[in-house]
Parts: sequence; structure tokens; C-alpha cells
Amino acid sequence: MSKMNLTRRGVLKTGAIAGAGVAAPTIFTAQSAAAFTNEPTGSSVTLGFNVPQSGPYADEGADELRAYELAVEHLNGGGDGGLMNTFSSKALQGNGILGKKVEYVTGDTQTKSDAARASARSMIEKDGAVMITGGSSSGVAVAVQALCQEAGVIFMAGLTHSNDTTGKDKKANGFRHFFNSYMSGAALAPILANNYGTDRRAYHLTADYNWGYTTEEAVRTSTEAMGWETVAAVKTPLTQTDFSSYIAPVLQSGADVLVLNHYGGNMVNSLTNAVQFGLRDKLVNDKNFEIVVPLYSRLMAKGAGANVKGIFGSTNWHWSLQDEGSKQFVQSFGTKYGFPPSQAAHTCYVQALLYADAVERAGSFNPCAVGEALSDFEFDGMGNGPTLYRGEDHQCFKDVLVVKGKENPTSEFDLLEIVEVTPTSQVTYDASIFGGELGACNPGA
Amino acid sequence: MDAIILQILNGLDKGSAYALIALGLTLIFGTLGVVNFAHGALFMIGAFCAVTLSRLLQISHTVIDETQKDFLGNPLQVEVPYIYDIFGQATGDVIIDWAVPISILFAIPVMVLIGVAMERGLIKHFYSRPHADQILVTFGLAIVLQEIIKYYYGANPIPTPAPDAFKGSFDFGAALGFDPNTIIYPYWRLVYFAFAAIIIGGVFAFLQFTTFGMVVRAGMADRETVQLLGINIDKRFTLMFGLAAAVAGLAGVMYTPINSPNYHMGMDFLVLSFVVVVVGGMGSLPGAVLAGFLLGILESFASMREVLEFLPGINQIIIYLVAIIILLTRPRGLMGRKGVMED
Amino acid sequence: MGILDIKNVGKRFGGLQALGDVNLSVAENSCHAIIGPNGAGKSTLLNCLVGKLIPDTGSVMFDGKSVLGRKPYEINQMGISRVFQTPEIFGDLSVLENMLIPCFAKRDGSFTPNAFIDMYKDREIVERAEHMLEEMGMADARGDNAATMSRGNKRRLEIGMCLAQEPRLLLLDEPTAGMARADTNNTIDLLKQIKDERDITIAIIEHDMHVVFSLAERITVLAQGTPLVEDTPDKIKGHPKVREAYLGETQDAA
Amino acid sequence: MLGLDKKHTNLLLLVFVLTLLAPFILNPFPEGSGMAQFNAGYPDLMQRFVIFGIFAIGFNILFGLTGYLSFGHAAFLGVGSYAAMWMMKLLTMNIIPAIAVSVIVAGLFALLVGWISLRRSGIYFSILTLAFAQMSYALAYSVLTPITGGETGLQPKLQDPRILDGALEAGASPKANLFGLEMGSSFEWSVGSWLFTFNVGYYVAAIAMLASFYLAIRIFNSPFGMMLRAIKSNQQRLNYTGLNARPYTLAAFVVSGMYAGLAGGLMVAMDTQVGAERMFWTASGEVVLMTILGGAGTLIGPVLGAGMIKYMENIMSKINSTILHEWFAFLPDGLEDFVVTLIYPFIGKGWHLTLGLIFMLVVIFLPGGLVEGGQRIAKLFKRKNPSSDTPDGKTTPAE
Repeated sequence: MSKMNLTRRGVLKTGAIAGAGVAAPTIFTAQSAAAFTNEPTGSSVTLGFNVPQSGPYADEGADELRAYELAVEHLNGGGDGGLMNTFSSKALQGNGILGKKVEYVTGDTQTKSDAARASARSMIEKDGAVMITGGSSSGVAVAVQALCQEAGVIFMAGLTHSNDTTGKDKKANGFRHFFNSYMSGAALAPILANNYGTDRRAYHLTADYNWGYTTEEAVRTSTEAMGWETVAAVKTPLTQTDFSSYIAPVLQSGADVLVLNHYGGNMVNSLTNAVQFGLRDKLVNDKNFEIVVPLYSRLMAKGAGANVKGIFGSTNWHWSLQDEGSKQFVQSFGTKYGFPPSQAAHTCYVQALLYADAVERAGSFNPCAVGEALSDFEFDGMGNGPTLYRGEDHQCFKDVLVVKGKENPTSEFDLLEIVEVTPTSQVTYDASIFGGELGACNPGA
Repeated sequence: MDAIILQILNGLDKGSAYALIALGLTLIFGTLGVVNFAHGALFMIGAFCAVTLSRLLQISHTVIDETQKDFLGNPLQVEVPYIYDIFGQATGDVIIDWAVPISILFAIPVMVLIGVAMERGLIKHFYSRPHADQILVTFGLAIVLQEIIKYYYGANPIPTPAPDAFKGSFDFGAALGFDPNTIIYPYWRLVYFAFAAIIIGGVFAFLQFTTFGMVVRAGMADRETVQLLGINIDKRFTLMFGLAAAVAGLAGVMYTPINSPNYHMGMDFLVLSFVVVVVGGMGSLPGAVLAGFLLGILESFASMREVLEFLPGINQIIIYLVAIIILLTRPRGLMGRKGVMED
Repeated sequence: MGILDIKNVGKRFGGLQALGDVNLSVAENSCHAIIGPNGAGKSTLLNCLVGKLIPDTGSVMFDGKSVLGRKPYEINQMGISRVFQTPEIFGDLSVLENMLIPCFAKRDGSFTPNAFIDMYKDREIVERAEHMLEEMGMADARGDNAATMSRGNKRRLEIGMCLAQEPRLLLLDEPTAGMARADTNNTIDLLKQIKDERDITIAIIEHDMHVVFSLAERITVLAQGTPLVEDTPDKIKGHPKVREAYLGETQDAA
Repeated sequence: MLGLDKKHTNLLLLVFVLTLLAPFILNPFPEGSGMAQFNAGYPDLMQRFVIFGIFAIGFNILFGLTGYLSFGHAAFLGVGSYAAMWMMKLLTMNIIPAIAVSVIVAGLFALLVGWISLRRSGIYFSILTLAFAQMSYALAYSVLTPITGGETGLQPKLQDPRILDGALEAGASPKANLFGLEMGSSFEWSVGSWLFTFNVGYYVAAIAMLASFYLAIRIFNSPFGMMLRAIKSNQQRLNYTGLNARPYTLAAFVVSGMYAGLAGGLMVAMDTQVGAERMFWTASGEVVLMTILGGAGTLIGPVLGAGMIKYMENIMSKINSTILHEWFAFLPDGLEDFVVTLIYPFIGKGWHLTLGLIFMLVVIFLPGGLVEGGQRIAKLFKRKNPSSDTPDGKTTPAE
């Protein structure tokens, strides 16, 4: 436990060594010194892992951080190499990135955009991070992405599901591997129609903020296209903890499906409440009443406990996937930490590797070069099958998983089972439908 | 009509949680004159008593099951609770299933102890300090308590279900002659309501009919005189703090099946419970209970989609709007005594 | 017609008639005492004069203008200053600052957003405040925190603060309540001096007959919310009605 | 100087020198050394120090002087931020109109909230302000999304009108500036292994902070400031001294709301982003913590408190277990793990716990905050040479 040399701006490292004992100070501006923000000139490169460490998503953040630490280990040639073994691109050598040892700094987003930006700025300004990654909500992702665009570093989003991140708020320096509301809707609808029929009446409870709106919209559009009717959509405050007054009137409305467009604590509580009301034991319109949760995460499933059993939802990735990449990742992560990784961990790990690979292929840390290498990059072997990083909006297109709460879990991690792997083609959409402007890449400096 | 009945029912149920928390807050304010911002944290600790007990009951040893594989392909390690070894699997399962009700017994001594320790160790030094100082020190304490809980239990909510016997819901609609399924209500929430009623009734009876209660009530009205009578009111007040903590804790224990407990559930309730206390009237126990139910019902009505269509976002602000209106028109709250913390 | 005319003032609290039908006139530059047993309505009457309570019936005229419905600060600005039973001063402030505040209030009115001047550079006000402190014999204590003073000195400061406003009517609510004999005598001397040296009307509510008879020129006896008699101190001393009203009251009123 | 007496001139000069030299003072450790972790001299944190300093100075004008404890001040900060952002989107990326409008809008909003809330005092006042702030937050996050951006907040966009600005160069993005001088630009000065950063935004914010601080001194020493302290001390006496407390408290409320608006505007100017969480009640609680921690009613206290909390939030929270292990690597393995286990709960993700503990300790033992702590220490040293008290009648609040 003695290495982990806390670096600062690479510029300085050489400067400091050369300048030691030199009396005459040198004044320089960032512009004249480097070609782009935080250009690493020493023997190492610093990445910034910005995850929620306090606040309600702290556990998710902890899992993201584990994934990043694993990724750094693999990039530096440690461990079993992880997904570098199965990744279709073979640019990574296990000798760091472009031969520079990978080091990292961590920060706490607190799941607040202000705190997340403060933390990201400190990584960029103080620690000389050349890439920022992580996060567990769309508010934070959009805020930090905009910051990275201004500062001239690459942002590799963590868990963010809103259409906005690569839609109306997309930025040239930002990239998202995670899927979004639209894809959830598109993937879920056919499965719901198969299982519950096309003659269904849905009641939506929607978290009253951007992500809730887009998710409701996506699920609504795609289920209505299958023939479902939307009876009502009621918005619930983010700060709501007891959803009983929203759930109680559901049966009266004549709906036979309840869609919970909720995330995190909201979802855990609304689902728990809905199951408590015994909705799933009811027969409405001669059909079994059903509940749908468009976006699942393992931590949410864990928080809701047995209430998730038999409930459909979508997820970005799940450890029970049987492709080579997923198996390899579960192996590496599980061996190191003793339990299977979450989807947040998977996305973060993959994002770190994708960045490193793009740098290798571009031969430079310059965000514009990296961005170019990532745009329209097609790869495989990272789980989720063949994947495309679309150039127009920097959104990844890959298979989306439709999952269901498992009836007989064997462990506290075995809560979801994969029902369907929806192929990429079904969830692909036109890049222009959400508006927004990607802009030009900004190398800073 | 049935929609209205449903929301009243709902409001009563929500209100019972608010009323329980506000009752404890008011006990402390009324007897000790202390504004306790850590009261929400006591509620949260109560909930974690249930989590802790349920974990204690499930302390396990592992048995390797060669027939099953874990996620890495190794033989599965099956956790077997010791309680199975003692009582056999069937009885053991029942005990684990009933963890939440059993926690009541566990939580009472724990909460009283925490309450007494808090009062003796911290609060008592703040009786003569301004309200602002009391608010601040208890706020600091609330942060510390919730961070400690977070450190040991993580930030994620922990599911703590009710016993199987209480699963599902009761169909009031069918019972009252409406269409079936129009007015359903979960059994556990009915239990919670009944439980809250019993606790509230118990506290009132205790204050009304016991000598201890009479002295405390006298002390609430006029501390100095009671002290002049040679009664050690301080000791009784300490016990009152323990009682208030126990009320908050029990409210928390019984709340766990309704919402999975997490470390910040106390803070979520804190602002709201203060609004309840202020609306009811600082220092008025019946006021706290009344305001709890009233705000619960108003909140329920504000969440109806028929209302939201007219007033989008009203569900976001209803509680605060009511607080502002009450404070401006009737500053001592619904049932507050004149002159208690008034201008 | 006096400087303060109270006509037909009545005030009821629920079932309790606190003031019946009070008629009272305080002559300018006199010292008028209002006495009466506990619960006679003295404090209620006083509160009706300063705007803390609004009477149900009747009128209160100060210098020809009604005070009813006005806020305490407005009534004060009309020229009525009040001394409280327990000295009300600004405990967190220094003695000099305590004195500066009424000086500003006198000159600048009830609200002046003078946030950018240094108060100590306002020589006019500072000199006036220092002069008042000297008059009160407290110049040496000017830097002290007001809360740390003795009760007698707090009373002296409070009276000084009231005088700094140059009120036309000074209302005193049991100014010597709870004081040691020496402090009481000092206060009496101070009030006598004020009465002699200034054009000021003093109305005093008092329990302590020693104080009343040392100061008052006229005395109104209040009982059960109505004035019983009003006369000069000498006449009041022997008045049978007064003795009756004070029966059982005389001991602790001594 | 500037209409201040000697004592306050010295204080202002001290603060001036400290802010001017902050890039040096906050970066005492050479780059690459283990202690560099504790350096705080980077633009973002320096900006936050002064911006939250302004926020706390303003809050202190209300709370420290009048004793009215507002639990909703973050609403004014948030409203100021939104106003500034809209100016940047609609008018120009120049920060002057943005900041001016943020102060005005926050002042108007404070006038409205204060006019209603100041009808009550004590905890009722606190609850009223809290209610207003929570309503602002809840609405900004949800139904006002078209104006506030809701969850994702607002940032300048390429397609914003910016009617006063010329068209952007191809590939350029809109940046906050002061007549062309970008807030984000910095000079870096390398001396040996030290690196010092001089950031334009920081100095702009620092000038605003110094002006705010100077204004606060003037208010503290003015008759107006004395009236505010009199309100805290004895409102009854004030009323019976012919003074109307309402306009004084309302003026103090609006002034402190405008300070919050200035802070909000500067936050947007330094970091072009605004989100609704800025108005959440815990954000209001934070400024209360800052003020009390530093010393309510003192001039410099709130600034110190703001600095301390922001330092903990940004520096403490970044220490992870790997770094801890590195620090204690010199210890034998078992002991190293033990020490790390002992410290770990209090740093990194546990920084809230440390904050709560420090806060409790301060309220319990140092009701006057860090300033009182400093005075007590100073007294210990002074005891040797008894100072002569000058009875000049001034009990101006302690610095």
C-alpha cells in the first residue's frame, strides 16, 4: 500500500522535477502550455470518478467505485484482465493508457448537480483529471456533462436513463453507454403485450420531474401502439415517501395495469405500497391486475424485497447474461468483491475501458481525438452483444434486457431474471427526435 | 363518493403516522420546552430496531450445497439461521416472519434508554438556551445519528415486511355495499392505524389518570410552582423524554412494513412533523393529533387526479400552504394555548 | 381638559369586566398617581393608553388626539413614554447604545434606513446621549453591558432612555416594584428631580403608598375596574371609601 | 479609511490581503506531495469560499443582528441563480446584467416572503420561511420545469438567443465573461514544485465579497444595524421607544435576500449551471450551519464558517481509503489497518458525520462559534499582559 502517487496536472510533474531548486518562477497560461485541458505529460494519467458517496444513492455509488477500481487494475495490467480479454478491440495492452499508468481521484456527487459539478471541477482543476465519469442520476449527468464540455475534458456518463442526456442536453464531449427511457418503452411494450395481452388499461404514476415525464411518454407511446389504453397518468412529488393516496384510487379507475415511472427510493416505496394494497391479487376486467416498473436496478429491487416478484421492467445489463463478456465481467468482479456486479457497476467499468481504448486507438488524450474514436465505434464482447456508439448523439445502441422479479431467489443478489433480450434494431430511434445540439468537441485550453 | 371515503381513510392512515411523530415532539416541547430536531432521527432509529432484530433473528451459519451453484459456478453456500437449529425450520420461519411485531418488545427498552441518555447527556444542558440553539444542536445530533445508521446499514432501503398474516387488503367497498374493489385498504395499514390510536389513547390516559401524568401536566403548565412543591420534576421530565422517544420509536417500528426503512427517513418526516406541530399549536397534545390527521387527509385529497387536473402541482405544496395560512390567520395553531411561543 | 383625557373606557375579557367606565383626566405638568388593589384594572388601563390593548368602549385622547387604534410606537412618537414594572432595556447592548436608540428615535422617527452612516460620527446624537447619561449619573458605565447592571441602575437607565425622547407624558408602571428600600428612595429622588426640573407630565401606577404620597399631586383610586375617588393625596389618605377598598390590602401595600 | 474606524479598517484590510493572496495561502503544499491533498487553492473551491462567504454574510445580517432564524434562505439564492441564468440565455453572457438582475429579483422575492413571514417571530417565522423555500423547491423541480429546467436544471445552450452577443465562432461555446474576460481563464504560476492558480472568476467574486463585507461593516456600525441588534435584544422596549420593528426587520430580510441573490448570481457566473436542489431546505440549513459555526453576529465569523464547511465538503470528501492507506503506510501492517479503520468513518463519504459532530461541539461548547474559540485562545495569551480596557462605550460585535 505505498504506490498510489497522487498526481496533479501532468504538466507539473515534469515541471516540478526540472524546476526543483530553480529560483526563477515561470509564469504560463494553460493555453501556451498544453494542447488541451490537463494533457498528461508525465508517466501517468489521472481519471476522475465522480460517484454518489453520500445521499440516498450512496450504495449505488459504492458499486460504481468498485467497478472503476477494477477497471483501473485491469488497465494497468493487474488482475485477470477482465473484459479486455473479450473486448473486440485489442488496442489495450494492460500497460496503462498510451503507456501511462492509470491513476484516479474520487469525488462525491451527493446526487446534487451543484455538488457534482463542484467535485468534477475540483478533479479537473486540482487533480488534473483528463476524463470524468460516473454518477447515478440524469440531473447530475446533464450538469456534469455540460461542465466537461466547457472545461474541455471527456465525460463518460454513469447511470443515467433520461432521454435528455443524449437528447436535448447532449454535448460533444459526453458519451453514454447506458440505455434510456425511449429504449425501455420500446423494449418493454412487446413483452407486455405478449404476456398481458393487447387489450389492457394502464394507469401511470409518474415522478414529477424530467426523467419521469420522458419515461411515461416512452412507455405510453409504445404500449398504446400495441393497443393498450392509458386510463390516467398522475404525477407524484419527488419527496413523496408514502404513495398510498396515489395507489388507492387505481382500482376504481378501471385500470388493470399500474405503471410506476419511479426511480430509486420513489420506486421502492411506490412498489412496496402497491403490493401492500394487494393490487396484484385482484381481478379487474377479468384479467389479473399487473404492475410494471419501466426501469429496474438491482439496488432498487433489493430495497423493495419480495415485492418485485413477477414484476416486469427493463434493465441495461444483468449478471446472469450468458455471453462471454458478461461471464468474464461477473467472474472478475465476483472474484474480487465476493458478489455479482450491478448494472451501474457494469456500465461504469465498460465506460472506463471504452475511454481507454478510444485513447489508444486515437493515439492521444485529446478529447477531440478521443471523441472521434468513440463516434460510430462498433464493438462487441462487453456484454449486451454488438454495440454501436452513435456519432450523432453519442448514445450507445445495444440489446436491452427485459427482466422480471424472480420468484425464488437463491441469494440477495439473485433478484431478477432475464425474460427477453430485445435486439438493438427494436430500440433504435432517429437521433433528431429529441432535439438538442451536439456542438463541436471542446479540447479546452 | 367512494373516492372520497377512500381518501379520508387514506388520510387517517397517513395522519396516524404524522400524529404519532408530532405527539412525541409535542410531549418534549410541552414538558421540557425544547424544540427537538432529532425527533425524526428517533423515528428512524425505531425503524432500525426492527431491522436489527430481524437481522439478529436471521444470524446464520453456512452450509455448502453441492447440488446448487452460485454466480461464479462454485458450490452454493446456503445460509441457515441458527434459529432453525433451535426451534426447527417451521417455528423459526414463523418467528422471522413476525420480526416486526416482536421488535416492539425490543424497541421499547432501547428507545427509552436512548431517550433518557439523550436528555441526560445533551438536552438538559439546553433548557435555558434559546430555541435557536436547541434547534441547532438537535439538528447536529440528527445528522450524526443518521450518518451512524448509514455507516452500519448502508444507504439503500432495507425491506422489512409485515407478517404474512397481514398481507393483502380488506375490501371496505364490499363490506359497505359499494362495488367490490373500489375501497380496499391494506391490513397492515389498518393495524398501523389501530396501533396509533392505542398509543395516542395510552399517552393521553397516562397523562390524565396517573399521578405521574398529573405532575407532568402541572409541570407543563407551570414548571416553577411544581418545583416549589418539592417535586423532583426534572427526573420526571427525563422519563417523559424517554417516553417520547419510545413513542417515536414505536411509530418507526410499525412503519417499516409500509415503507422500507432507510437512514434518511427521519429527515423526510422532520419538516413535515414540525409543520404538523405548529399547525396543531406548539405544546398542545390534542392539537398535534388533530393536525396530524387533518394534514394527512388534506394531503390525500390533494393527490387525487381530479384535483391535480385543476391545480397541477398542488400535491407538492399543500402541506406548506396550509402551514402558511394557519400561521397567518391563527398563529397559535388549531388548539394551542394563548401565549405559547406567540408574538 | 388635561393632557390625557380618558372617557368612558371599558374593557372586557370574556366574562370578566376588567374596566368598567373609566373617566380620568391628567392635567399637564402634574404628577398623577393611579392606585388600587390587585386586579383593580390598573395594568389594563395602562395597556389601553399605550396601544397594547384596545378598549371596547370610550376614548383616550392625548393632547387632543385619539390614541386608540394606534400602535405602541406611534403612541410613543406622539409623546408618551412608558417605564415598565421590570426594567425593559436592551440587555445585549452597551449602556451608551441603550441611550443612543431613543435619541435616534426622537430625531429620526419610527423608521430610518440609515444603514451607511457610522452612528458614532453622528455627533449631535452621541453628545445628546452622553449628556443624558451624565444627567442620570451613569457616564462612567457607558461602556458596560446593560444586562450586567444592578436593578436600580437598570431602572435609572430605563427612565433616562424615556427622558431622552423628551416625552410630554411619562407613564410609570410600579417603578419601584421588587426594589430594595435604598433603590426605591433613589428612584423617588430621581423622579422628584425630573418633576421639578422638566416640563413633563407624570402618570404613575403604584402599589407602594410611600412612593405615591412622596410624588403624586393627584391620586385616582381604582377598584374593580372603575375609579372610586380622585383627589389630592391628603384627602385620599383619610377617605373612608379608600380604606374600605384597601381593607386587607393595606398590609402588603405598605 | 472609507468611513471606517481604525479597528474595522484593519479588519477590512486583513480580509482584503487574505483574499488577494488566497491562491498562495490555500496552496501551501508542493505538488505531488502527500499533503497536496489538502491544497484548496484551485479556482472552483476558491470561488465557492467567497460566494458562500457572501451568502453567509448576508444571512448573518438577518440572523446575527435581529435573531430571526430564516430556514429558507436558499430560495433567494436559487431565485437569483435562475434570474442570472435567464439573463445569460436571453441577453448576454456578460455577467454584469446577470448579477444585477439576480440581486434585484432575489430582493423582490425576499420582499414578498419577508412581508408575509415577518408577521410572526420565533419558530413560527422559521417555519414560514421554510414553507416558502420548500414550495419554491418543489415547484421548480416539477411543474415549473419549462422555466427552471426541473431536474436537469439550466445551462447555456448554443441555440440560446443572447441578443446582445454576436454570433459564436464555429465550434465555440458560450462562456460567462466580463466584457470579454472569461471567468474560467486562469494564470498559473509555478515556483519550484509549487503551483499557484490565479483565476479571473475568483477575483471577480472576491471583489464582490469584499464589497459585501465592507457593506456589512457599515451596516453593523450604523444606527440601522444597532436597531437590528436592539430588535434581537428587546423588541418590546424598541416598540415603546417609538421605533417600528417591522420595517427594520423587513429591510434586514430584503438586504440579506439580496446578498443571497448576489451569491446565486455569482454562482451562475462562475459555473454556468443552476438546478433546483440549490433551494432544498438542507441548503438553507447549510447557511445556518456556516453562520453559527463561524460565529453569528460577528463580522468575520460567517465567512470563516462558510470556508470551513466548503473545505470539508470538497477536500475531506475526496479522501478515500486508498489515500488513507498511503498516509499510514509507515505503520506496521496490522496497526495501519487499525488506524485506517478508525479514521475511515469520518472522512471521505463519512464527511457528513464529522460535520455533524463538529457542529454539535461548537453549539455546545462555543456558542459564539469559531470566533469565540479564537477569542478564548487570544485571551489565554493576553492574560500575561493585562490590557487596559478603553471605556469608549462601544460594544461593537466581536470580529
